[in-house]
Formats: sequence, structure tokens, C-alpha cells
Amino acid sequence: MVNPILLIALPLGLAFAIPLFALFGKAAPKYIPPVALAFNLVISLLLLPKVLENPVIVSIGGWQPPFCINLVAGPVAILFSIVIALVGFLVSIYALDYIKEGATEKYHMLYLLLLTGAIGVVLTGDIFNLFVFFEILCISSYALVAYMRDKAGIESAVKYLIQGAVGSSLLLIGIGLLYGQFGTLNMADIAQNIKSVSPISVFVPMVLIITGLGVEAAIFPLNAWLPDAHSSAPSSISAILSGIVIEVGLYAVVRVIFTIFGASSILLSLALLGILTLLVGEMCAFSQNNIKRMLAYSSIGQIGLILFALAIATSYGVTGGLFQLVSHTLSKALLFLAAGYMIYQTGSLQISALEGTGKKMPLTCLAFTIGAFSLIGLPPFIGFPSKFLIVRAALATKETIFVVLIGLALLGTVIEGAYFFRVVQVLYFKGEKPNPGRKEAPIAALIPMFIFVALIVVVGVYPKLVTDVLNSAASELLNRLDYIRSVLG
Amino acid sequence: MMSFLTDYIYYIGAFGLILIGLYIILVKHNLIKVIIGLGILDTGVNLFLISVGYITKGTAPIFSRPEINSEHMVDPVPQALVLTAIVIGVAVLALALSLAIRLYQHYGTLNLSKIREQKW
Amino acid sequence: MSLETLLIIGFGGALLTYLVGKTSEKVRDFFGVAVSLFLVACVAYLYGKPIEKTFYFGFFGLGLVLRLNMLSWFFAIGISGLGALCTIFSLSYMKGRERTDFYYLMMLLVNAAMLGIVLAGDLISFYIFWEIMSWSTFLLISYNRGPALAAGMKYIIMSIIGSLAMLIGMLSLYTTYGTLNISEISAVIASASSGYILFILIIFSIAFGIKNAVMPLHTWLPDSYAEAPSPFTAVLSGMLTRMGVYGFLLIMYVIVGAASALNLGSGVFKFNYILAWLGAITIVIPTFIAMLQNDAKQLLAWHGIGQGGYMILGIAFGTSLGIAGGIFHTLNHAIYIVLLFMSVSAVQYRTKGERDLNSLGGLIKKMPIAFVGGLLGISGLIGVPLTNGFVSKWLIYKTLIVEGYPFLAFAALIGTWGTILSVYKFLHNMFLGQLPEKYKDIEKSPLSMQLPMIVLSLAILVFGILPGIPLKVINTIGTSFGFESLNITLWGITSDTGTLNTINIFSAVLVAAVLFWLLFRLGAKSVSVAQDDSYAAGAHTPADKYHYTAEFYNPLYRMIKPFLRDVIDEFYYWIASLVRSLAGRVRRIYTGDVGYYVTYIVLFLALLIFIQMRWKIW
Amino acid sequence: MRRIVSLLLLIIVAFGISLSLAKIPFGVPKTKVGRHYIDEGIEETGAANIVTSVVVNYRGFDTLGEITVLFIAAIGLGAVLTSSGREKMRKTEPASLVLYTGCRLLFPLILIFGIYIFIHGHLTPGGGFQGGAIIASGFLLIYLGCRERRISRIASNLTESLGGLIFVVIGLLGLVFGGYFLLNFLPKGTANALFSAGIIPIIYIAIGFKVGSELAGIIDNLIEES
Amino acid sequence: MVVKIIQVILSPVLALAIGVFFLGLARKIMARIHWRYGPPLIQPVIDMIRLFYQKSVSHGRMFDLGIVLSLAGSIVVVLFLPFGGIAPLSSSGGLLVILYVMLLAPLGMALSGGQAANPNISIGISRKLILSLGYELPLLLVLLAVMTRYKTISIVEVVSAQQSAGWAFISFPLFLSGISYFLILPAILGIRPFDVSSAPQEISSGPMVEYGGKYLALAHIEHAFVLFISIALFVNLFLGGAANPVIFFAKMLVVFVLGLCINAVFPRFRIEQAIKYLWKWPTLLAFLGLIMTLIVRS
Repeated sequence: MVNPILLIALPLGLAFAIPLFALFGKAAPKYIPPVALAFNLVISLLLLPKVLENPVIVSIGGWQPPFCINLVAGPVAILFSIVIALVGFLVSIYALDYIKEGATEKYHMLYLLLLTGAIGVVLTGDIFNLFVFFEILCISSYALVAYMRDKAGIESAVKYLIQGAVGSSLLLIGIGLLYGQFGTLNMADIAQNIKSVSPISVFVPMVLIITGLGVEAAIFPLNAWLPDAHSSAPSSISAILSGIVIEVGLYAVVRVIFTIFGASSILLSLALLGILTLLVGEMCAFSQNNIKRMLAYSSIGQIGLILFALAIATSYGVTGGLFQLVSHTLSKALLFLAAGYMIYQTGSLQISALEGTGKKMPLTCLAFTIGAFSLIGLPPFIGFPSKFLIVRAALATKETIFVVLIGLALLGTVIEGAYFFRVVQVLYFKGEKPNPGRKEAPIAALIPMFIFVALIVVVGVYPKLVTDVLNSAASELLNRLDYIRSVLG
Repeated sequence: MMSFLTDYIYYIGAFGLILIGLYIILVKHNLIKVIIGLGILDTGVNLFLISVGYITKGTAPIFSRPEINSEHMVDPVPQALVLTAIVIGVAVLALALSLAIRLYQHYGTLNLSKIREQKW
Repeated sequence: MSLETLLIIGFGGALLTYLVGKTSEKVRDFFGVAVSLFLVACVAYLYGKPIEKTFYFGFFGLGLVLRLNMLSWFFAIGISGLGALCTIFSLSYMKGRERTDFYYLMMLLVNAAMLGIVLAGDLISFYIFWEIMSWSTFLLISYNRGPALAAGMKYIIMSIIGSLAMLIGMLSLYTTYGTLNISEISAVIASASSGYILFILIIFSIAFGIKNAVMPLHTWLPDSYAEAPSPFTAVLSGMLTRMGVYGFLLIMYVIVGAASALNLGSGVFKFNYILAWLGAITIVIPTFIAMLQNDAKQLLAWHGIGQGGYMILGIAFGTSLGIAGGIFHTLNHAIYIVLLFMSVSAVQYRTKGERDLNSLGGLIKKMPIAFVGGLLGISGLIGVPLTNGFVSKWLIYKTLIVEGYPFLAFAALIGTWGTILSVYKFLHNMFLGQLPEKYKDIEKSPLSMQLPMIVLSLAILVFGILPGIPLKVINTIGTSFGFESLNITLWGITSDTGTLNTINIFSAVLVAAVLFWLLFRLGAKSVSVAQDDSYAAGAHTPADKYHYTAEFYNPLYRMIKPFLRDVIDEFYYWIASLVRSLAGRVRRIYTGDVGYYVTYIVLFLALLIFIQMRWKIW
Repeated sequence: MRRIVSLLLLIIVAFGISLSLAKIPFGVPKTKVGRHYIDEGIEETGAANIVTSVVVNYRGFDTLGEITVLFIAAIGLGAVLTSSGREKMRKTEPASLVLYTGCRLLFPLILIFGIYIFIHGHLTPGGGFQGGAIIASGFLLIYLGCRERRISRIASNLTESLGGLIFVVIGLLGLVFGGYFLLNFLPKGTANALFSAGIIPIIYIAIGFKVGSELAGIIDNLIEES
Repeated sequence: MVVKIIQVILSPVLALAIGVFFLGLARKIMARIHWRYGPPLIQPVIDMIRLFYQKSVSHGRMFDLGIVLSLAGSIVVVLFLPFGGIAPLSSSGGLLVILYVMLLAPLGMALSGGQAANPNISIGISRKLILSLGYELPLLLVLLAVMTRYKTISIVEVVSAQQSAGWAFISFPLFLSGISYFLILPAILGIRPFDVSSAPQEISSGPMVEYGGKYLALAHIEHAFVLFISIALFVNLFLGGAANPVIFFAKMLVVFVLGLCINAVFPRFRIEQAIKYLWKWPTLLAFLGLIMTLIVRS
């Protein structure tokens, strides 16, 4: 019997141990994250079949919930931990060669801890524990954004830190208000009694929590940190931020809304918020000349789409949202990794500087192109089935508002297509003579990229691979009573 | 009114601190001041958590003698939470200060309204 | 020989060609041609073997269906055949260009995708292949750098819009009927309300109208045709654009069915009547715009739009004649436009990429095959009797007149006269008139270019003289839509309101020509002189070859130019600039000042609380 | 302008929060979880200090996260601040002899006191964090008093990671012995005895050293750079 | 069958004869209007025979083929046109085919001229094409009106319908179309005032500038055919054809002389003027005719 706690304990322990490993050699630490995350991947995959039948509840310290912190390894959590472990694993392989300067063992520690925090957030069943892991996630990402210690990185990190700190303080206030009213911190326990008090007194903590988590989830007015942080962090970290951190934040928001508060009445406003986020993100990305900023803004747009899909709150919708989330994670991580080496070779962040890169580094550019196509939602890549599901869900509601909103969302897709195709053109067809001083990315970077490509294509052609997990995850998110029952017995 | 004050004085204090902290962060341009604001915000939150767990005429939840009466022991959970929250606050502040140092080395100023290279 | 193996050969062959190209160019060329020819053989072998097979359930349990019926076979043979010819044509055209492996990969990929489209038996696989076609086309249009980028961008944006419209329509069908299998949908959709059917037709018409460049949605086409590599332009104009026609046939007569598709709305506001008028507009305006073009490929491109209008006009009226005319015209158009583009690109190939009509000329003796191709091509395009274009146009006109729509018929006919003017200019300025000095010593086009041109020229004549051969197939398609069968003879069509009998015309012209040839030989022997040694009012024509045919129809231009601005294109550009400026404003939200950012956070919080206070959303 | 807007927003927020706050009467016992801890804690964990039992055992997982956060802060600080390569020694005149000697005298006492605090964390107020903070203050004193003294980075790093490792390993041992992470698998002993409460003191000692070295490291880094 | 063959042989000859006769007549009448005596009626025939045996230059294969092609086209049109009772191939596609086969003649001319790199030819061709666009607009409207009126595209049926219902030219809606056709007739024929395309004085008779000897002769024959075709078409469509060739010829003669006399007094149009004229009155009339026809029909 594998215990979900290992998903957190192992990487945590290894991260603590990295200074010890560092004694064995300068190069030793950078092999720890891949190992740990490979462990996690294996464990999550082992847990998956059991979890699909019924969620695994692990209580820490041997007490019964709500008197202890408990982990809920439901389909959602395991889905996320698989994604996190997978992406983290590949990106850590990429980082083997990519991270050279600076205090590298510190980088690897922070990296591992960041992912541990992410896994903790998705696994935990206790709201204060969620806050703690959330802080692990945030603080390590602040540090990692600043890792390069260049002007842009430090500035973005400061801004990110200020906004994140305000957000987490609001989150903490919300948690305090909840505790004051329910005298417990266990999510299921709170969810059980949530209807027993007057709406307004629950609404305020909910709003506080949504706001606090929304800062990480990059919901529209709260996402100003994102473009700066994404564009000035090291590319491997941008991939993680955009592929994991904001997704986890969104997970937290959705978990809080669906499971704790069962707030079905604010879903429409969430959908509007999602579309707003989408349009703003795509608009801003459309007018960017800095490629990493462009990718960052497009992440905002994608998050908006995911939020919209989740806010439809039918099983179609949530499935589609989760699918889109997975596909965005894979595609965007791939894009950032590819862009990382392009920038490394061209030495500039400007899109125009990438002219003729397609000749010099064909594989990287191929990977980038596939990621972009998948993000736009062209078959036969993974972006297409997810978009398919979302549109189907929106149309299946048979409500005018959702049909209109999906229309707007598709409009955003058109804009997205515009800027991505522009970049593809620049890569392959712009500029007469490609600049000589470029060479293909190293093998340690190409391997993860092409594993991503393979995943994107395979799942895009055969989505059945993931749909079962996604369906059960959606059903877990949707009926909170099962969640409560499975935790409190 | 008076009774309200006496009943809720801790809450009022706590939220006074929270609002002051937020206000500082909102209106001040100097990074150090903003960090101070964050500190005040944290303090307010911690005070609020503690006061949530308070019981009138409460005592510390420590059985220094086993037969001690646990009637008026205050809720230990918020104290644990506050312990954690404090440490987290410390961590954030330390990181913020270190970043501030670096930022100053880069820009020669701490005026946030001047540090605007990352925008749009 | 099952359909999925056909597609696997198509797609796999494309990839293999790419990989082979990494090793050796020669083998790559041979391999690519072999693959395309093999596809032709397979499709030809499948003639008259209706297949319907569900083969794959991976996609959310939606069965992906491949089916072959007469309609899809008809299009499939056209696609594979023209694809093969264009591939052969590319052999010498693309020699020594950059990134040829990529070119062949995309070329074969587009072919395979188009085959997939016509073989798809359910909308989802239809959509998938459609999208693959779109993006691979985009990559090929952008292949020539420079202005090609803008063209490709225009193309891909419009086709994304179209395919998203299709996605919505498709999924609305799916949510309504729970299936995407075309035959199942067509079985149940008859019960739907006419409003819903209208919605479906319109939203699909957007997608297919964009692909087929129906008038308000046509602006992507001229630039893309002009900028794409010429052999691919042939594919683009021949079959890829006509996927739109296939789509119209599919949605109107297969899915919705003639019965309900033709009785939507009332009076002049019937769906198909409006569609027909769009077709008519699409005929007239682009044809006259084409007259103004001085770029050979642009000129042909505008005609591509115009001829598309004929097809729409033909299929919009659900009569067996009209359908037959529309479908037949699709085939004919494919044949002669491909031929024309080939002849242009042959000239381009020899003249180092010159395609400005004002600086070419007199190439008739230099490149005779290209000239013959061009001559037969424009004859088909005009619809000169005994070329294939004549028969299909005849069918369409006859439909319009007999159905009593003389104004549509007028639009179609006047379009034809515009066509005559512009394409004659095309031919004259390229092959006739003065030969510029710098082209004195260019030799005739290489064999790999001549071969396809000869084949297509023969095809034009054969289909023009024996239209019964394709019309038999087309007639079965029409009957499969549920229209009454035409009585086709090998020579044409017999009906009580005027019959067509090409053999009479053919024999008459032949006999008369022979007679006059003899008469001609009877006359005094004529001394043959150099092409440009000509009488000019006593003096020789000046030695500096001033190009007399520049601005061929200048007087006419002066009259009609003011009315022929492409307003729609300007409108789209206006929209684009609007979006750009809006985006430029929106991004100002993210002022670099963190104080604002925190204000946003608090604002969000306050706003939510305020909304709750005010409207009680919880 | 900005001030007015922010004031307005803050008023709205405060109003909303006060609405929710009105449902939380001040000072009345209400919380069921806390009550449970107070009633059962001493039997269940054997720690006289309920707060400690909550911190280390009931909610030990939070504490694990908490030390992780501190760890991250220390690392991040290092990553941000360590100026690559060059170790710059600053010229400062040495402190007066009295101050110097006093610091060196006080330092061990402070250390002892800190250690006392976290060893008795399960009996008296205080615990690992408090003790660690005191130890760090000792180091701060050293830095202020005798400038040339430095703690060795290696040592502090090792202490940090060892402290963290011990915590995790104990948790995992609980998993091995009892099937629960952080299970208190050691004999609980009698309350109010020093050797009681099973794993709690051990964890607190680990935390103490860890926190101490981390805070010391942070101070070290900050002094280094400023 | 035999009758058919005889007709096939007969009708072109007749057409040629009539056309040539009209050519001579035209010159005669012109001369008389200008107070000259004018050449004898058979002058064109003499010219042709003489030219036919003169020496000439050829610019290449297309130069020869083009003119042959155009003549062949004209012949086919003649075969399709019912001439009195004589209608050899009229059942092979009707008006549309005629309309299209009429293309072959100018196309052939243009091709043959085009191979000779003579500026005048280019200019002449472009003018001719523009002019053709000018008169096709009303012509198509006219033909459509007729076809819509009688609900057929077969010219024989048009004729027979008129024999039962009376001439189209005097029936209500179609007389407008008839007048319009009559107005554009000279443009179709390329005679004054519409002889811009082959203006001998300015561009030395445009497309035919390179022609000499037999080429010129054939060009004249071609012209004669065109003359015949356009008038015969008018007679068939509007004057109810005829039962036997004699009456048909009489009708043609009347139409021709009238048209000539009306148009002979005009000076030559410049090309823009020609287009403007053609797109104003004839088009308007033809349009009205079509509208009326539709109204009457429904």
C-alpha cells in the first residue's frame, strides 16, 4: 500500500538533504529533483487505479479528522500530482543543462520545494494547511523569479512578492473568519456546516479567500504580477510558473468554491470573470513584441478559458476545464522551454530577433510550433479535444449567456491564433539570411521537449487516455457531499 | 457604544492594524515603507487570529499541574496558527528585505513609482 | 484496399518523403511522385465501390467514420489526380529552392488532408482533416518570404474564423442529436424546426463560404494565390478552395437534404435564393476587378473567385441541371485553372519569376507548350465551345433561364464577357505581341512541366467534346441527392427545353476548319517573316521595345476603376487596426507601478463585497 | 486622489468584514476542535503544553510546512544575496574590549537559555521556534559585538538540513511503525516529566537547531550584503 | 438526310452571297448619301478574288490558324441559324451555343493578329474587345428577354412561337428589346459610327493591318459572314423568321438598309463615347424590356 503522504514527504526530505548531497560533489544536487519527481510520478501512477474507485483519506498523526490534518487523495488531487510530477520531472531534466550560473544547488532546492508545495496544496484537506503549502509555493517562486539576480528579475520578484503577500494576508483573514464561525479548519467539516450560518457572514470569508488565492490563480484584476514574473524568470521557472503554479492556484479557488462553499450561485459571475480574463490576456498578448511576455499573457488568456469552463459546472464543463488545464500545462511548458533556448541563442527577448531561427535550430522551432498549434486548438494536437469539450459544454447548457460567452471565447482564440501564427512565420519564413551564430539546443533540453511533443500528439489523437481520470475528477469536484462523506465517514 | 468597544476592542485593534497596513501598501511609494506595511498587516492578522481564540478571563492551555481546571483555557489552535503565521511573515519579510537590497543596487532608488521597467 | 489504409498511405507517405529528403533529393522527388501517383491509382481502383466503415472510437467515444460514395469519389479523384500532376510539375520548379523537403511534405500533407475531408463520414473527422488542411496550407502560403507572410496571415485568420464557426455548428448538432455521423444526422434532422436548420446552414455557410471565397468573405484569396509557390497555387485554386463547394453540397443536400434546404424562408428571402445572389455578385465584381490586374497570378486569382461564384450559382438552385452544372464546373474549373497556373509558373520559371503582364510578351514561339496550355486554359475559362468550361456553363445558364431567373443569368453571362476581356489580355500580354529584348534567348519549359500541361490540355478537350463521361458520374451524384435523373448522352444532354449536342458543333467546326484550311492553302504562297518585322505606317516599329500592350484596356479602366475598389478588404483591415489599437489600450492596465496592482486586488475585493451588498448574488 | 480611492475601498472592505465579524462573538468558548484538544490532548499526546501538542503533533504537518517556509526563506535569501564569488570583508574598527568580552561571555548563556526553551517546549510556554529565535539573537549579538567572527556557512547549512531531515524521518518512522505519518510512536511517559510526550521533544529540538541556524544564516547574509 | 446535307452545303453559300451583296450595297448606299456614285455592287467579290492571288506575309503558325478558326466559327454559327426554313443544326444547344460560337470569330482574329507584333494590332484588338463588352451588355439583356419570354433557349422554338403569336418586334414587352437590338446592330457589325476598332485613318485598320493577299480576302469573307449573322439573328428573334428564304432575305434587306441609313449620318465615336452611348440608351431599353417581360410572364 503506497501512502499519498510520500508524495510530499519524499521530495521534502530530499530537498532538505540536498546540502548533504552537495558535500559529495558540486554536480550532485542537480540530479536530486529529477529523482524525487520520478518517484512522485511512479507513486501517483500507482495510486491512480485505487483512487479512481474511491478517494484515499490519509490522516496525519493518527487522529481522526477533523481533529488532525488529513490528506484527500481524490481523483483531482492525483490527476494534479501526476501532472505536477510529470512536468516537474521533464523541466528538471531540461534544467540540468540550462541552469549554469548562480548558486545552482539553491536553485534545485527551491525548485523541488516549489513543486512539493504545489503537491501539498492539491493533496491537503485542511484549509490552514492549504495556506501553509500555498506559502511554500509562493515564497519559493518569489525566490526563483529573482534567481538570475538581474534587474528585471529582481523588480518582478519584488512586485510579485508584494502582491502575493497581500493576497496571502487576505487569505489568512478569510481562514480566521471561517475558524471563528465553525471552530474547525477541516474543509469537509466546514463544508458540512456551511449552510448553518447566514450567507453574508460566509460570503465575506469566501470573497477574501477567493481574492487571496486568485492572486496566484491570475484571475483578471489580480494577475498583474504574472507577465513580469513569467517574462523575467529563468525559462525553466517560467514554464513551471505558467504550467503549474497558476493552475494550482486555480485548483485551490475551484476547490474552495465548489467543495467548501458549494457556491453555485456565483458561478455565472465567475464565468464572466473568466471570459474577461481571457479577452484581456489575449489582447495584451496580441500587442507584445517580447516573446516571453507574449506567452505569459497568453497564459492569462488560457486561465480565463479554464475558469470559464469550470464555472459552467456541468460534468462536461468541468471535464473540459480540467482537460484544457492539462493541455495548457503541457503546451505552455513546452513553449517556454523551447523559447528558453531560442532566447539563449539569440540573446534577445524580442520576437523580431528570432528571424530565421527555424533553419539554425529546427528541432526547437518544431517543438515551439507544435506547442503553439496545440494551444490554438488545432487538431491533431491536445489543444483540440479540450477546446472541443469546452465548446460542447457551453452549447450543452442551452443557455444564451453561455453561448454568447463561448462566442467571445472563440473570438479570443482567433486573436491567439493571430499572434502565435505571427511568431511561427517569424521563426521559419522571416528574414533572408539566418544569423550564423546559433546552434541547436543541447540534448538534455531536446529530450524533455520531445517527450512533451509526444504527449501532446498522442493525447491529441487518442484523448481516451485521460478522459476517464478527468471524468471522475469532475464528478469529485461537482458533488461535494461525497467528498464530505468520504472524509468524515 | 462603550460596551461595543469593550466587547470588540481586540477585533477593532486587529482590523485597525490590518487596514493601516493595507493603506500604507496602497499609497506609499517607498519600498521599505511598503514592507513595513506588510509587517503591520501581518501583525494585525495575527492579533485577529489570537483574539478569535480568546475566552474571557482565559488562561494559557498548559496543564502545569494535572488537576488544573481547564474551564477557562483559551483555544490552543489559533495560537498554533499564529505561531506558523508569524514564521511565515518573518520569512516573507526577510526575503522582501533581501530583494530590496538588490533592487537598490540595481536602480539606486526604492521609489516604486520610478521602478517601472517591467510594464505593459 | 480500405479507406484508412488510403489515408495512412497519404499521411505516412508525406512524412516518409520528408525523411527521405534528408538523405537524397533525387530519391525524395521520385518517392513523392510515386506516393501521389499511387494515391491516384488507389482512388481510381475504388470507383463505384461504396464503403462505409467506422474504425476508431478513441475520440470521446465518437465513432470516426470513413465512407466512400460517388460524391466523395468524384472529389477524391480530382484531388489525387491534380495533386499528382502538381507534384510532378514541382519537380523542376522547386529544384534548387530552399527547404524543398518541407515543401513536399506540406504538399502531400495537404493532399492527404483533402482526401480525408472528402472521405470523412462524420463531422468530427471532417473537421479534423479540415483543420490539418488549413494549417498546412498556411505554412505553404507563407513559404515565399516577404509579402507572402501577410497573405498567409490573412488566410489563416479567416480560415480560423470559418472553422470556429463550423465547430459551433457541429457541436450544436451534436448536442441536439447526440451524434456526428453524417448519415445519422441527415436521418433525424428533417424533424428540426426550420429556424434551427437555417441557423445550421448559415453557420456552416460561413465556414464554407470563406473557403470557397464567396463574395463578402473572399479577401484572403487573391494575395494567397499570388504569393504561394506557383505549383501549390495550382493545388490551392484547383481543389483546396473547392472544398468549400464540397462543403456546401454536403451541408445542403446530404445533411440537411434538398427537401428542407430549398424551402427555407419565403419569396426573395429564401436561403438558396440569397445564396445564389451572393454567387452572382461573386461572379461579376471579381471578374471585373480581374480585368484591372497586371499581375498574372493576381488576375487568375480573381478569376478563381469569380468561377467559384458560378459553382455556387449552380448548386444553389436545387435542380438536377443546376447541381450537375455546379459540380461539373468544379471539376472543369480545377482542370483549366491548374493548367493556367502551370503555364504562368512555367513562364515564371524561365523568366526568373517575372509575372508582371506589362513586361512580358511574345513568348509564343519560345514556349509553345505553355502557350497552347494557356490558350486552351483561357478557352475553358471563357467557355468556348468544345472546351470543358462551355458545357458546365451551358448547364448553369440553362438552369437559370428555364427556372426564370434572367437577372442571375445576366450576371453570369456578363461575367463571362468580363472574363473574355481579362483573360485575353492575360494571353496576349504573355505570349503575343512584342518579345522583350531580355527574353530573346530563353528555351522552352522542361519536360516535367510540359507533361502535366499536355495531360490537362487533353483533358480539357476530351471533357469538352465528350462531356457525357464525367456527366454520368455527376448524374449519379445528383440522383443520390434525390433529384430526378438527366438523360445523358455521350455528346451532352437531351431535354425538351433545348438540348446540347457537342458532336454536331465539333464536326461542324472540324469540317469548316478543314475546308477553309484547304481554301487557305489554295491561295498564293505567303512568305513568312519575323514576328516583329511588321508594317507601321511606313516606318519600322522602333527598336527599343516599348511595350504597346501595357495597360491593355486603358479607356475601360478609366471608366470602371472608380467603382471597383475592394471595399470589403478595406473594411477587414479597418477591423484589424481597431483590434490592434484596442489591444494597445488594454495593456495599459498593467502600469508598472505595484501600488496600482495592489489597488486592483483591494478593488476586486471591495467590488465583490459591494455587489453582494447590492444584489445579493449569494 | 489615490488616497481617497484607497480609503473608500478600505471602508467598503472593513464594512464587509465587520458584517462577518459580527457573527463571531468575542471571548465566548465556541470551538469544538480546540475544546477537544484541551480535554483529550494530555492523554493523547502526553504533552502538558497543549499548544505544543497541537503545534507538533495534532497539526505537526503545518509545522513541517512552516519550517520549510523558513528554510526556503533562508535559501532564497542566500540565492538572492550571495554575491557570486567575491567574499568582501568590510573595514570596521573593532569594538571596545568591554563590549567584546561581554558579548563572548553572554553568548554561551544565551545559547544555553535557548536550548532550555526548546527542550522544555512540551512542558512550559515556548518551544522550538522561540528557542531558535533566542539562539539566533545570540549570534546576532556576536555579529554586533565582535565583527570578525563568522559562523561557518557549511555548518549552518548542515544543521538546517539535518534538522529538517530529522523531522521528516521521524514522521516517516511513524508511518513505518504505525501506518501514520508523524504518529507519536514513542512511549508517552507521564505528563509534566521531561522525558515524556514521545516524539514531541525530539522534533522540537530539531526545529530549535534548525530555526536557530536558519535565522543566524539570514542575519549573516543580510549583514554580509548591507 | 440528303436534304440535311444539301442544307448544310447550301446555307453557308447563301450566307456568303448575301453577306457580300450587303457589303457592296453598303458601299453603294454610303456613296449615295455622300453624293458620290460609288463602286458597282460586285466590287467586293472582285476585290476578294484579286486579293486571293496576291502575295502576302505570314508571321507564323498562329497567324494562319487564327483566321481559319474565326471563319470556321462563323460557318458554324451560320449552320445553327435558321435561314427561312433552312436550319441544319439548330437542335444543338440553341441560342447559348450561338452566343458562344460567335466568340470564335473575334478570338481567332485576335490570336492571328496577336502573333504579329504590331502596335496597331494590339490597340485595335483592345478597342474591339472593349467595344464588344460595350454592346454585349444590352445584347445579353435582349436575348435573355426573348428567352424568358418564350421559356426556351432553342432559337427554332422562338421562331415557331412567333409564327403562331405574331412578331416579337410588335408584341408588347419585346419591342423595347427589339429597338435596343436595332440600335446596337452597327456596333456588332463594327461599321460607322462604331468603327473605332478598325479605323483605317488612325490605326490603319487595326487588327487587319498585317493582312495582305489571301489573309485580307478571308478577313473580308469573315466580315461578310458577321454581317449576315447579326442581321439574320435579328430577323429570327424579332421579325418571326420566315417560312421560306426569299421572305427571310427581304426582311434582312429591309433591316440592313434601315440600319445603314440611320447610322450613316453619325460621325465616328471615340471608344469612351461609344461605351457611354451603348451603356446608356440601348441598355436602358433592353433592361426595361426584360423587366416588362418578367412582369408580363408572372
